[in-house]
Amino acid sequence: MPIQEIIDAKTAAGLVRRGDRIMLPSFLTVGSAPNLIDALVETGTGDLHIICIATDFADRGIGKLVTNKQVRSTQTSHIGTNPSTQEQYTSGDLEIEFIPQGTLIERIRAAGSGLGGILTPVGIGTDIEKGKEIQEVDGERYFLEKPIFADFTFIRAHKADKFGNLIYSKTARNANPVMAMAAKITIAEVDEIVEPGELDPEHIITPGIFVNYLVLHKE
Amino acid sequence: MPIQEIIDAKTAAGLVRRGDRIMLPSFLTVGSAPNLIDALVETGTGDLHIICIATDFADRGIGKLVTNKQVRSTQTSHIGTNPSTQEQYTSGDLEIEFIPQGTLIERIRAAGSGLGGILTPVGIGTDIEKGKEIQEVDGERYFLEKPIFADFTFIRAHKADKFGNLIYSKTARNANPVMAMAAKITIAEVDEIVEPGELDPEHIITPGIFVNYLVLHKE
Amino acid sequence: MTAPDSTIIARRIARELKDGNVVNLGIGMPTLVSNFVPENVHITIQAENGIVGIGPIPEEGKEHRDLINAGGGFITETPGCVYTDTALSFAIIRGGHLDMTVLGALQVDREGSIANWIIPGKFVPGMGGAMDLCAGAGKVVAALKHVDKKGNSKILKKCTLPLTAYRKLNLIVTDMAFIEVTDEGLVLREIAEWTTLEEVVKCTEANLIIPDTIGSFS
Amino acid sequence: MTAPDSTIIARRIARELKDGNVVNLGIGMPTLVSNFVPENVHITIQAENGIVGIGPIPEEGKEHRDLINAGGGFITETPGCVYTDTALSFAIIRGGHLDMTVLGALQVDREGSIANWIIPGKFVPGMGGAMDLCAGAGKVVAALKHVDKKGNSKILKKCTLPLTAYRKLNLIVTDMAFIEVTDEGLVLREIAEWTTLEEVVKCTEANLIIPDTIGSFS
Repeated sequence: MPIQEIIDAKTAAGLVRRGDRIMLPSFLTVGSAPNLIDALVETGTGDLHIICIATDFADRGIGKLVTNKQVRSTQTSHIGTNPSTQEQYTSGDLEIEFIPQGTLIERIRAAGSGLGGILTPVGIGTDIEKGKEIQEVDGERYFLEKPIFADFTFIRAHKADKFGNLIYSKTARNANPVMAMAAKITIAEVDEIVEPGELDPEHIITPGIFVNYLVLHKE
Repeated sequence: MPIQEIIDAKTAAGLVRRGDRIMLPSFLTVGSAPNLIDALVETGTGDLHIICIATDFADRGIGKLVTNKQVRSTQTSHIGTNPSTQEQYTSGDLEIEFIPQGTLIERIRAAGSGLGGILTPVGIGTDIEKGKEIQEVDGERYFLEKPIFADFTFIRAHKADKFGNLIYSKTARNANPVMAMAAKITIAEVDEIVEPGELDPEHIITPGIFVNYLVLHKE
Repeated sequence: MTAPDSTIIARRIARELKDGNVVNLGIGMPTLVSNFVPENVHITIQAENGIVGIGPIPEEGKEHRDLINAGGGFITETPGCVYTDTALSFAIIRGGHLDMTVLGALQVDREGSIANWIIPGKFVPGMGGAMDLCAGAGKVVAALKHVDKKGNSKILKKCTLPLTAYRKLNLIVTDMAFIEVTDEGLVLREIAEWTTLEEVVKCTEANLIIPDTIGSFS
Repeated sequence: MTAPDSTIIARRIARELKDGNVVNLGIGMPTLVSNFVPENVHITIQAENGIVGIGPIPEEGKEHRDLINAGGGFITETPGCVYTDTALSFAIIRGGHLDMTVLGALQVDREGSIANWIIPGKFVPGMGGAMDLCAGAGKVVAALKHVDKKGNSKILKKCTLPLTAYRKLNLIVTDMAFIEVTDEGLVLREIAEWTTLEEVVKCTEANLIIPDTIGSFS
């Protein structure tokens, strides 16, 4: 495996272009990459499409990008904790595709795994059927859900080795391992970078082959 | 979590009924559950349907069941190392559905994950198109592949805690974690059973909620 | 008698738990169920953000910034707990590996449908993992007050809010009644001690099937 | 000149590897490619049974029963290697995360199709992971002898055996030629030193596009 380039958060955020699609793993800020998000807020790069479980809080986590009006649209499962997202959605400044959390992660996994889509029963019989492709298999109705790809994923991991192999911390793992697979460029913000071989190969969650850059987290 | 019942291999194999569908994780015997397979050979229970990556060797691993004529049919990706399977297939005594290995594991994962199916591009344009359901999405053709369920999975893990949480050994992990999710009854043959809490929660690969019985491996 | 506090709902639901059950408890009132698990019953609590085996709320000062439940509250590990990523977490949920989920609700109805994710034009939080939980859990339990602040029934003939799940409920537990959802309709199994059959029927918009024997809970 | 041993194929393919590449090497001849990786080029070898970062064959007596490659041969770990389950392994393969795969072949053809999993009525091993590898890898390389034992070309106008993959090949490397598969057809890029253009053309059933400049390899 190649030794990963270690860059700073500012350089990493500078790679993002206006209009890019970014996956931001985070669950109410836990598992989000704070230095990378702050650096992206700093750039002011706008018109972004973000893919996330939830938009966190108005002043913390992913929500900072929303509050800073850098987000044009999002695919997410929850915005209830972020009044900033609610306002922009209500005013029509922010487009939202609401996706059940499990369906969202499977669509991302499909992208990273080379699948053309998945069939899921979640939400059948509800309003989310509107405008959706429905497929009947053996008498049961399913949504045919397509993959979700991104230009970037900002990962938050605990440790990396120099090859970019990653381990996480507790529930900060959440969507990180799956989102790491589905972007053109995956950048991981980590607490510590160790030599290859220092992480037990049985314990590594994300193989470094999914990772493109490492950023060392600063408090 | 409930403390798992620890049973012996003979009792475990005795749960299997004629005609049952059994998932047998194994890659050329690595990651197969030898005590459980031997015990199942001992019972002579026949007319089985087995779901496996490959049928291993005529006298080792999954192949023992084939050689002992207990297998009516199989869904597998490879039989090239087992002349016994080849013979019974040629003579018509054994039905085989050949499935690309990656498609096989995704179909099993779909079963364990509550998905109605997956779309995969693997094998499009080849003879495996025959009789298969093909779905076009955004101009690309995919197989619509349905979930594969089983009555039993025989897991081979390294260690379990008393709740049935499992860790594996090197490439003996292979199909075990996914097959563990897709059977009504999952039985794990393990080298060692430790107290809950002795396995690091960050390192556990298979949560015990997928496991129904533990069997202590004997050399 | 006056209405008890809403822990009556959590207490009654807790009695439905069986030893060994794996459950997911929604945000708010459902979370309280874990406080009333009967003695000798050991359950495993899963949360959709990626843990199987949630322990109690940590002592003050002992919180770990990376250890929360799906409501964002700090939690602790139990011995034998497991961390999972979101994909495995929802494989567990959607794949039928939970024995029970308990969800708060804005409305439920006689068909066993539930609405709890959106009040159009007013509040649009999103469904989070609620649709997945309803689709996959072995037993889906709605936990809610029987009537809203104006005294209107939340147990309707047909939900008026957009659904979270269509015909997925197994049980409806309120501060007034314990109701089973069956193919025939809603069966009133138990009445809270503080109220009466007459009151329950009056406060329920949906038709209730009233069996000969009705239990009580408190 | 007489034909060299088949390591000529592995040697030539190895020169296609770039520093940092992640590759999957099929059973048999393709496995040998790892013996000829150029200096200063570090590659990662993945195997479909669940390892990223395969090391060399272990010394005798140092084999670990649980550590094999997809051909069943004992291998070793490299520092920084990772174990994966089969689902993640094939997510890597099918999801486009491999830079290259090298596969043995019974036949290849001018459309870039490959046949290597079945000889109907004779040998039916099954496709294993070969179809997945062809569908997903960045560069798909067929490694095979140019002609069979009877001298018949294996580089055909159209494969006669059931396909492993339809139009997925990028390169065809034989003991006689290095051929690029393009939308226009098969382009002869290099000829093995021991043979001649005339011989290569004679031994190739498929039409070859012959550019002005052709390299050589040995």
